[in-house]
Amino acid sequence: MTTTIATYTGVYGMPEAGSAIDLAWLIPVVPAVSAAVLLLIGKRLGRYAAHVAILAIGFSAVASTIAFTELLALPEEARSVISPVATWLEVGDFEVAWSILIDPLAAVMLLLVTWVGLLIHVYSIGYMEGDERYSRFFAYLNLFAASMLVLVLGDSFLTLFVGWELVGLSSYLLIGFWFEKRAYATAAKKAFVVNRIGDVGFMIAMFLVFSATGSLAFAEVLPMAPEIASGTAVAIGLLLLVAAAGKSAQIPLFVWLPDAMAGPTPVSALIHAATMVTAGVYLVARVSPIYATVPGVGLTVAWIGVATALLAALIACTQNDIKKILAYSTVSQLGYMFIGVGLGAQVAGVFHLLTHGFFKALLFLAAGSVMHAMADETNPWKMGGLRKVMPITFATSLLGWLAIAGLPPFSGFFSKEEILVAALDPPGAQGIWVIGTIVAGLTAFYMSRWFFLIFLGPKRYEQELPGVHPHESPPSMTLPLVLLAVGSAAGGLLNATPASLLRFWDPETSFLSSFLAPSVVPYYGDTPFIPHVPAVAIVTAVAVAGVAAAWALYLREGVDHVALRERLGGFYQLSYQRFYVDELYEATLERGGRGLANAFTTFDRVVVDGAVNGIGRGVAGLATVGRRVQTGYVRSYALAVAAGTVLLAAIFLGGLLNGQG
Amino acid sequence: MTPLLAQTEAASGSAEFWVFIVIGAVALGSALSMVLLRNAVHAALMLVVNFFAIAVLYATLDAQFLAVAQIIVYAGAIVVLFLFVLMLLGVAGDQAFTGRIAGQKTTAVLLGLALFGVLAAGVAAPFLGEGTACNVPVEQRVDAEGPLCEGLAVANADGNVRGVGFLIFTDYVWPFEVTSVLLVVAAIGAIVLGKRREDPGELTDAPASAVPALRDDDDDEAASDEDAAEPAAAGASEDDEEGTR
Amino acid sequence: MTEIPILTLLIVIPAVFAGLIGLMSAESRESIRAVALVGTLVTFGASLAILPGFAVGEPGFQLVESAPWIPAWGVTYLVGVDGVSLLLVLLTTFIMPLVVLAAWDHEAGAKGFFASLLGLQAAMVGVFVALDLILFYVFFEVMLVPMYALIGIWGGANRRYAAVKFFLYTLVGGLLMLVAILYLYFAAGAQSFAYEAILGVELSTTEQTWLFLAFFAAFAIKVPLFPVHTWLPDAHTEAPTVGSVILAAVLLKIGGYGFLRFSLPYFPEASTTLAPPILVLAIVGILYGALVAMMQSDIKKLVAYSSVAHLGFVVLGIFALDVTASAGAVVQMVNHGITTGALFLLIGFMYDRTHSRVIADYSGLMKATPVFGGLFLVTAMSSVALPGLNGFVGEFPILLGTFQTYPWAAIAAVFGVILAALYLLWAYQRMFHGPIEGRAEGMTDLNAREIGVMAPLVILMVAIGLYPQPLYERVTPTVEAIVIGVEEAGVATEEPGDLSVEAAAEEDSQ
Amino acid sequence: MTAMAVPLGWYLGLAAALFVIGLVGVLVRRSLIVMFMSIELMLNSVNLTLVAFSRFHGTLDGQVMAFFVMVVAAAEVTVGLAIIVNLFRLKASSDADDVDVLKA
Repeated sequence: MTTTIATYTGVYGMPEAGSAIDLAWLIPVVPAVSAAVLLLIGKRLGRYAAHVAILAIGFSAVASTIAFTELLALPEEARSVISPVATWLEVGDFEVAWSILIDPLAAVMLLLVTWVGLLIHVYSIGYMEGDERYSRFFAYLNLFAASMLVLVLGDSFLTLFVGWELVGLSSYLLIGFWFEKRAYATAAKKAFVVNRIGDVGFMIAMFLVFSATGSLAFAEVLPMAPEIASGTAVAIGLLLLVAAAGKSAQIPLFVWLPDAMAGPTPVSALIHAATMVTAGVYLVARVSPIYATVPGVGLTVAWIGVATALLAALIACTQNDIKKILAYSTVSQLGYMFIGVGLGAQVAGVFHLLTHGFFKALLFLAAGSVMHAMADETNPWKMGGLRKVMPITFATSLLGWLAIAGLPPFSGFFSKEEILVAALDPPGAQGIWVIGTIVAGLTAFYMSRWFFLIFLGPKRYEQELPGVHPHESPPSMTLPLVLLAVGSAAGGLLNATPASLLRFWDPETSFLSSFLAPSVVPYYGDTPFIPHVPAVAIVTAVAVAGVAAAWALYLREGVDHVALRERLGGFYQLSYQRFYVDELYEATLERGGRGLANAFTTFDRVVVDGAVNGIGRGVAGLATVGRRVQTGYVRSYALAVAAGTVLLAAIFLGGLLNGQG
Repeated sequence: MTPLLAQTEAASGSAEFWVFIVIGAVALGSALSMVLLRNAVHAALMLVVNFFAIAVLYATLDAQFLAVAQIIVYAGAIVVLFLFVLMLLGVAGDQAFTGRIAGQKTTAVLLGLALFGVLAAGVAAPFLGEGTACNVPVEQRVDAEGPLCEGLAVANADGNVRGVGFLIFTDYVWPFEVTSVLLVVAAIGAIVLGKRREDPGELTDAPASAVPALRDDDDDEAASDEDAAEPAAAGASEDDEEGTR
Repeated sequence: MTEIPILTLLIVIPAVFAGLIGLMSAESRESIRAVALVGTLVTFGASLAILPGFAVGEPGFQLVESAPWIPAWGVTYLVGVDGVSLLLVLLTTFIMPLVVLAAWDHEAGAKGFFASLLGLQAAMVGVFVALDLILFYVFFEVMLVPMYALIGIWGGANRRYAAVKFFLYTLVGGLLMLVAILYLYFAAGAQSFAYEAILGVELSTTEQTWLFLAFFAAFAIKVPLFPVHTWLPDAHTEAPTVGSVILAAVLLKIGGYGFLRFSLPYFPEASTTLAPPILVLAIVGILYGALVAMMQSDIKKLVAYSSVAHLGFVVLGIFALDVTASAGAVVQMVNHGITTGALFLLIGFMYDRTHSRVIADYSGLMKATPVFGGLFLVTAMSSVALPGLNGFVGEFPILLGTFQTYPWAAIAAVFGVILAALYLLWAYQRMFHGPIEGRAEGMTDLNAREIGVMAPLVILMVAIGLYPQPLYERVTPTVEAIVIGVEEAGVATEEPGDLSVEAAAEEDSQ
Repeated sequence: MTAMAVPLGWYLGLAAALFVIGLVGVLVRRSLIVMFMSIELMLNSVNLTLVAFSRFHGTLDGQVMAFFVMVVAAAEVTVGLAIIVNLFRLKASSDADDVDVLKA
């Protein structure tokens, strides 16, 4: 039985003048302006560049919070507000304007982006200290924040798309920030191009939406969603899935995220954990009315999500790079969010998005702090026993680890359970619940491996190595860690009912569900929790088992890892080599593309140009034939004259004869 | 029967016919032999015979003035000039027929035959001379009032020369004057061309020695023809680049 | 404003200044280039003076000036502008001062060089404003001479081959067009060559098709469309920087302009029936151009092939016979002028310093010359049609509009967007990223003059990207009149698989 | 003399034959002088036709024409032979095929 809470009203009101919502267009503009300023005169600001950037993002954070409170004050059904700023494109019957849409979904995303962004800006002061392009880093961070805010506040597919591509640009700039190393530059290009492939899906979807509804603005398109022909709706849904897969690194297009670790760690934390990668999830949630009309497509989204989650989790178990492990973990957790939004449990998806934002950013920053202390060492096998040396990082990472492992009462448990519970009812989704549970176990395993190898266990690093002076990071780095740790721990309360932790899912009372209701269309409905207590128990048990397995393997002495690897043999290699996905793409797309390009280039040079020059040579050839007639001998000329005479005589005579005859 | 055949039986009786047949054959024979004889001098002599034959034909055609003119101008002057040049250049030697241009001979002969075919068809055409008095069978040429086709009788009434002279100095006086100018120009031209160049070097690319003693033997200019190109007279190959091109 | 023959002034001023330079002594290089700069600035000023007099919503021709030229044949000196040609004229007069500034240090034969530049400008403006077919044809051919000189005399290594190829290609196209013009002249009763006089003439479909193909030959070569494009890479690699900028910014637009001005209005049925094959050619141009660009080792050739791809989008927009697409096509023509012009200017600055255009010779330019790297990135992003910059506001309406009438064409073309990102970023990465090596060592960053040249272009890129309305307001009425003209006259273009639920107001009654 | 004992056609036929022989002579023989003679022969055959027509028409115009032809022929021969002599000076041969300077 599916119960829908507050139905999707599709009513979009106007903000009253002067309110924070009305001035909401400043939220993205201020960081954009500050980015421009930093780019132009950043060098002269030196250290103060960071402060300018932090001020800008701080303003956006405060403004977002005020807007959030104002939105809360509004009555529940009037919470979708559009404030137009200026017309942008008006061509023939196609018309799009720059305007801001603030509704519960956008407000929640605003808070995540701005506050996590602020924390990471602060964190970057310490992390990026001494970098020769210090000011440019903060300029790019602000540019990213501005783009993400444009994406979140976009009121139409097109304005969202503008943010979508600008976010791709800023991630290109940030991944390739240390472009001196060719590998990092290639990673940046790879990210941009793979995003671009997703964007093509987005554009075609926009064409379909426009030709079906005559407009691209959400306010007009979403209420008309049920009227769109189902064939078109399916196409739009799938194409948007391609777009989301490109941006949120799902199965076919996830290859760029692990390479994106080439960027500085704060970038990985902000962009590749908390904000940008969640854009795909936000998009699917935002367009839920369209997905509601074709649940089948939602199921495909969910299956893509769970498949990605499983694949990424398997790969993460054997990686020997603390950032790569986190990267694959992000891909995996994004898979979870896709399950949520795919199965119509958008609230669960967004909830996991928020909690993931907290604990994944925390883990990345912790990894950054560890690398900062260990001269950018990323191999966990060269660390260990950092518990005593870096207490704050250890404590905060502990909370982060518990949250992501999905152990109660931390935030990860609540959000992951909600998603898995949502997978119980919809037809054909039970399989997803099973795989989801396995992935939960795997997640617990590799995250515990990550945590144990770095912080617990024997010291596996030499003291005297140059630059290796494990010590606690400066307060500017540890303060964000602590705040994020609080978020990871308490995040669960966002959607937990105050009544009792066990009955923690009561749609009416839990804060997030009721708050997000007006802007999403949950088509499979949120089933009450009670009948699923056993399911939740199983998942938690599997998670605990994962932790235990990691403990057994990595903390107990005398475990011969080398022998273990032989026994695992093929599986180990398969997972370690990332299922050879990169090599597959390399062989097919790159080599194929390059081959085709070469073929066309030679075709162009040989055939097309050949034809042109051929004509030239042809005419020249004709000339030489003509030349040969001039033999130079007077008698051959005489012969020609004679032949002419005979011809003329014949013609003349013929004329006379049949004239007379 | 075509008019042509009709005319032959009718005319066979008269003396003119026999003259025509004999002289015609002589003319053709001499023409053919002129073309075929290897030795240029023999050819020239054959030409003379041809001219005489034609002169006789003029006479039979009541063109006595022309007949005489023919003998004086053509046979007398032009052929003699030919012989003179032949002797001067000493090229009377029999020349090989094989020209350098492939297929020239056969095409030439074919073309000749084709042309003859066309002309003959034209000449034999029935309409030629239709309706004029002379083109009828002999017996119809004389009717009641007297001979219709009186040929040149009237024109030559007081002699062919007087008739021709009268005509020249009345209707054709302008062409007459122009041709006289032409003759003068031709003469001057021949003299200029014939004159010896001051510096034969830059003109001739044949070695001075190869040029026969054309020059006046009194001036001994040193024909310092430095670029002693190989003698051009030798059968140069088809596409050889001539001397100082 | 119409008393002052402003359009004629736009043609005459550059010509007069060219003559002036012609009279000056060859040594005084400084004064020559100063006169050239003044000439181009005065023309630009005059062209801005058109704007107030130009009624925005008006689709027809404005500021029309006419004077008898060869009355015997009915040839009149007739000039006028409408929404489309206004933009292109402004683009020409806007680019020229920047071009002269960019060629500031040009030594060899400065007198001839700057004189040809100004002569070229006069001819280019002439082409866009001419409303008499013969006048148009004259300017169309006259324009070749200075361009031929620019490439042929001041060009690169085998400039002669490139110059001759460019000249012959366009000439052949032009001649075919001339035949068609004459046929039209006689079909319209041999009174006059004026644009309107010939507009209403009745033509059978076969006549239309043949005439359309003749005009198509001339304009397809100019665009350049796929099979006849090979002159462009040669012309660009051999042309001096300035020649390339003008070639890319203005000369390539004459093809697109010609389609909109002559092909569509004169031969509606032929345009409608022949649209699908031309769309296929455009798509091939887009994908083929991009793929071939990827493999180029010479950055200028890469940008030349990218022009083939970009203008493939323009032709796609024009022959989609949809108002949004065609308006987008016109704006994209202007954008391409700005963006590719800027790219060539940057390559020119680089070439002035290191005399090499081979991508592999450079590495780490972003570190060695940050300003140059930054500007190149912004221009590259505009070329790759990143939203927020001018490339996008041109390309998106084209694709959107094309999707309404020929969905298959739009879907096929949209993949060009990926290839565009691929080849440009790959080149950018090889030249700008990585450690400083090869010719990047010791390369000085852009000086004030060069930044001064680039500044207006970059500002324009961002301004058009954020607020393109001033352009669209003027273009849409004219383009709408043309497209609706084609639809009404042509066989009703049936809606291929119309997806719209409520009629997407295709034939909104204007 | 009886008028036209021999029909006009025959004279024309003879002239045609002579003309053709002259033509072939020009084309076949390599010696310039023989070629020249063949040209003279061709001219004569034309004269013969003129005279034949003159009698046929009963007017003397034909003969005057023939006369002028003769004059021109004379002029032509003088200049022609002068050229041949010059040519010989140049090439030491009077063979037409040696003169191919104009070969393209």
